Amino acid sequence: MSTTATDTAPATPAETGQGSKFSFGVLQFPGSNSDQDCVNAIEVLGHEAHYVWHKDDQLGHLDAVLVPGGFSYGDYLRAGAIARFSPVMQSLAEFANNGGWVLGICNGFQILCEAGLLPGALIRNRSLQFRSEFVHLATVNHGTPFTRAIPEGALMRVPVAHGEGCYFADETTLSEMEANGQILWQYATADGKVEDHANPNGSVRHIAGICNANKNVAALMPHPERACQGLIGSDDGQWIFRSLIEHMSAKA
Amino acid sequence: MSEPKITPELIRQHNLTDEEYQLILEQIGREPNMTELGIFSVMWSEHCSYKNTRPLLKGFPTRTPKVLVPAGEENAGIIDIGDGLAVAFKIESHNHPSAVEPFQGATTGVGGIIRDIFTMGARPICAVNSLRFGKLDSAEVRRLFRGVVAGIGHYGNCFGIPTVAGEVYFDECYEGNPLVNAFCLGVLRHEQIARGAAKGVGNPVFYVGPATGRDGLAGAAFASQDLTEESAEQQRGAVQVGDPFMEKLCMEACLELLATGAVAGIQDMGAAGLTCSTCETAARGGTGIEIELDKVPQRGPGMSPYEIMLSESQERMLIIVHKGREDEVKRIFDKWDLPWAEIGHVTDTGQMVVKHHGEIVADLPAAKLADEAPIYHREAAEPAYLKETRAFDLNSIPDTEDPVTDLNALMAWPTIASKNWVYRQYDYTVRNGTIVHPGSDAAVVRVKADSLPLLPDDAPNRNEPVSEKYLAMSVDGNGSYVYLDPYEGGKIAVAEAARNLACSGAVPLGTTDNLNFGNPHNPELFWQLKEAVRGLADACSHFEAPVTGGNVSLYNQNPKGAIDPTPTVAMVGLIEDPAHITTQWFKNEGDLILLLGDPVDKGDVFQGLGGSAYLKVKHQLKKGLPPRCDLSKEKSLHDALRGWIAQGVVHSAHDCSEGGLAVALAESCISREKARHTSELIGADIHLKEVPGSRLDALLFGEIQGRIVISISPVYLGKVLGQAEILGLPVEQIGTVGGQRLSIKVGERSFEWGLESLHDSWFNTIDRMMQD
Amino acid sequence: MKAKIIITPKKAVLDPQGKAVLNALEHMGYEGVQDVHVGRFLELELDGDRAALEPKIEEACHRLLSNPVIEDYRIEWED
Amino acid sequence: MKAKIIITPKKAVLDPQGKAVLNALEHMGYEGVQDVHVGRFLELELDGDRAALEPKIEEACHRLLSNPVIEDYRIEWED
Ligand SMILES: Nc1ncnc2c1ncn2[C@@H]1O[C@H](COP(=O)(O)OP(=O)(O)O)[C@@H](O)[C@H]1O
Ligand SMILES: [Mg+2]
Repeated sequence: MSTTATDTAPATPAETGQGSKFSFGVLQFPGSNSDQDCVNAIEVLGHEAHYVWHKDDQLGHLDAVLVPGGFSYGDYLRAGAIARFSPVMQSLAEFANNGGWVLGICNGFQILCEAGLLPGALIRNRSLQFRSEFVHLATVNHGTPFTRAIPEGALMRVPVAHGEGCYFADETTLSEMEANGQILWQYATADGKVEDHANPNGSVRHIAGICNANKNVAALMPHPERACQGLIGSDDGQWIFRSLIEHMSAKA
Repeated sequence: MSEPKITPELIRQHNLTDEEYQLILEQIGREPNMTELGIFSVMWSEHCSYKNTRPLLKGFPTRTPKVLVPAGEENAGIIDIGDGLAVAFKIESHNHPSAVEPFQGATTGVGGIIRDIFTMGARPICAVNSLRFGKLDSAEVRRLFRGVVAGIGHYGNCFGIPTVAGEVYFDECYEGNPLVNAFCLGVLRHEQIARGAAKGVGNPVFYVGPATGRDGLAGAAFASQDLTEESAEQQRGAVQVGDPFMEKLCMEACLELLATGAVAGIQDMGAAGLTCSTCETAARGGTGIEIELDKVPQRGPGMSPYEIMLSESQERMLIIVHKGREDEVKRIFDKWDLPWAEIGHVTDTGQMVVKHHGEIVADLPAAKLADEAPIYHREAAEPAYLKETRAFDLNSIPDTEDPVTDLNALMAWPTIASKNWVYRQYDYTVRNGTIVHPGSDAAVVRVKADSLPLLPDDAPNRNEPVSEKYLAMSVDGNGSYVYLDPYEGGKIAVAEAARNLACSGAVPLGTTDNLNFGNPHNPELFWQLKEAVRGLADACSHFEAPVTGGNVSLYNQNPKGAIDPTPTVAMVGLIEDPAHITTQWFKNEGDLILLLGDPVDKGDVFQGLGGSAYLKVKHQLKKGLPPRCDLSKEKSLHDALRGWIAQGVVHSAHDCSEGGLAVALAESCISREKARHTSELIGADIHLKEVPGSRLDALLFGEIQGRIVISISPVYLGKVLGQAEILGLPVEQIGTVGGQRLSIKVGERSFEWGLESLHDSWFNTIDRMMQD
Repeated sequence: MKAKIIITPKKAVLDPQGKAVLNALEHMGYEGVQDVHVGRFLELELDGDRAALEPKIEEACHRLLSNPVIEDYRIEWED
Repeated sequence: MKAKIIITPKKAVLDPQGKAVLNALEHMGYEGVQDVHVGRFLELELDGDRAALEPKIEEACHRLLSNPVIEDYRIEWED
């Protein structure tokens, strides 16, 4: 029962006839720290990125929104727990419900789960330590706006940097997600095997990233935005942003 | 709430001598009250006044045309990196707090040094750390190690600064007294340099950041009974807890405020918090300052003036604002939801005046407090132990019979083993600037437009493109060498840092150092300090790497005695062209391996074994003469290497340090980490000539200085050897890259190591030891 | 008045901290410990009418203080 | 038998977590909350003689489970 995102995804502002340069919003919470990296990545790809302050509530003019990594509100209580109540998150829920494209990265993933825009939750790494290292990502479903440009079978080498990246959802939810093609990326070894050894945090089913049932909201723990230039170690992360741009162009 | 009477006992508890107390009486012409005594005691502590080390530090080279702000003038020195850009960097210790509470001690150490950097108006872009612990087989040492690393990680990760390099040594001399030195580097435009001076009489003084609590009061070693009614525990003060989230906001707000031009002066509240920041800014501004403590945000009720003035609560800043522009402070700090308070103003009296409940509780001459602390020329005497360690005869130990086992043991020795257990807990990719990650000789980061602090909205250069810059950094300091020969050891610490930079392709810009030593009242320990500083100074001059600042941490001892004298040296260098960035691992099958520098010292074939890792691991000895350091040879070696790198010849460069040539070769084969559990291993076939009179252990594991292993494409061999001959540099082809083994032939003898097992013992030893 | 809130991981959720503490205790020779669960403890100092506060604090627990996907909570009141 | 251990930051020690939760509750419009302290909760499932276990668990709290430099703990027993 797999449908491609292009069939199901509702209209976005990009459809209303903007040029081919897309405008990305990058949310800024107190404690966000990969916000600059997101802007940097989008600019490397030749598109526009704008910061959106957590007290703002205007997102309508944007083509897509990135929820960046960091430690919003110090990650006190639970990662992402406090950020989800900021004004911009109310608007983001609306934006997403209207079919806007949203990509959460690291802390952004945690926030989107806390906000209920994505299923499941992220808990402490099983090592109980922060993990900073490059990992390989295998793409599970190539048929979404976030994965369509990723070459079939290609592994992406991208860094992780998190202390609470262990994805959890109950079995029922997981089966549903699997059936819907909502599991987008899994941790893999250098030769593409999805197995425990490759998993930096203990996530169930080695999940690194997922999307919602509508396939317009996705998130992952690794940092594709920190892997968009060979000079800093890898440009594999570009594939995710390219997917979205390609998808938005096709819709435009 | 009456203040206690000043008694000799109280004076002693404040670590002030009778002479110092007399000097206080002379300076202020009356008896100080309790608060004033506290203020003097912290301002005249070694930490703030450098009273024991100032005369020594004068020997450091501090100026070159590139130095924009020299050492000692502000919170950190600043160096020009061209195109209107500059870097601010500094190292600082948090040894004692980390011994008490490793996690919080380390976090607050990182927080403190980051504040020093953004106080200069710079945006911090990376952090580095230098750590020393006792031996890892002790559970207590593991607890400290685990806590410190987690703390450094926590602060940097949350703040959002990549921790890109560092070093860790384990030696029993650090048992009970770990060293935690944290370094931070920031970047800014020349016109963005901020000053910590209270300028402009009448200008308001703001306090920004979280409320003041009784944090860190224990440092003042004070226990008076009737100061407050609180519990004894609270009087002693609480361990400082770092809040990286708060500091991140504080930095963003400060940089935003600095961009408005409303700031006349800015100073962080570090050691001795409000005391130090008020009197230092007044002293620098040639002004006075008056503050009202009732306006200072306080975490609990009933804090005394003494406590408020001496609190070391973290993440607080003092900002002097041009009169009439107060609203900008309020607007920006409200935007970031940060507490602020206007607590006083700049005066023309030269006095630091502190009021509480309408009464003056301190009225002291600011400049005298800040700049006229007593200076001591301590007595120095060559330590007696040196006679014995120097007399050690290497002939008394047999040569190695089993280099295969010995190299395995060295690779698995925690000081040499990979520190991935450490840096995998540090976010080193945030800010999209890290080009060479931890794991090579030096880290390399780039400076790009978003590395810089904000510009004012109307700045003419606001939309000008920024040309990317590449900075390399390394921190080094082998305490055993310094213990065995403080002067040579000091030189080597600097030479090794410079060599690591050269291996990455960088030219040194400047140095910052942390002097971790024992009690300066002990003439032998002071001699160590004096000699080491002389060595550091000579070497820094030689490499044209001026000292831009640093930190002194004395009284590092455990019940068994002082730590090995440990200056840690962090050096920063510049790489002009990203194509020149070089890493330490072998890359291509068929590349030739060259050794730059002599395999052994022909004059003294044992040289390099004294003080070596090999001697410690195999013979449990910390003895002998450590290696000599020939500064001019080193310098020409680095210059030549950079020349070859610039010509595009060099595929890898790795210096020989702990463990000597064999360890350097092994690391070049196995240290390339591609991803989690994915290292790239590549073999090497080495053939070394036997040196007459030399021994195998000296050749393989000796640590003589000035040696670098490089790999090049075969087509360049003639070119390199030819140029080396012209330069008079010893360079030899010693092997080729390739295969799945490391094989070393020495004359007729041949030794082999499988890469998998070499890698396993090097890469996983610390991880395995920490699994408990 | 105080509300003491104890938040624990749901049974089905991995509790690596509990495991780590259990191992450490065993390692250090403490016997008799069968299992360990690690959670969070929050103490709220409150002012006002308890009857009015109770439903609010319940709500806060559900919305903010705990994450129902992975955690259970319980509240103890103290005057 | 269960030992429930509640570990809280010492009074004089900064509790940034508590502050953050307090601010969040205020922002969300929950009134009447004066202060928040955030600590840890441990539940030990035990087997054996309580009198013998008590001093051991006390010791474990001091040595391992809490950090006496910055935290206080208390133990509640349940049969
Ligand atoms: N505490 C640490 N934090 C970050 N990186 C570290 C730490 N300790 C060691 N490293 C990294 O591991 C590598 C090897 O360190 P070291 O053995 O000290 O190198 P060298 O002998 O060349 O100075 C370097 O890249 C260094 O930056
Ligand atoms: Mg090196």
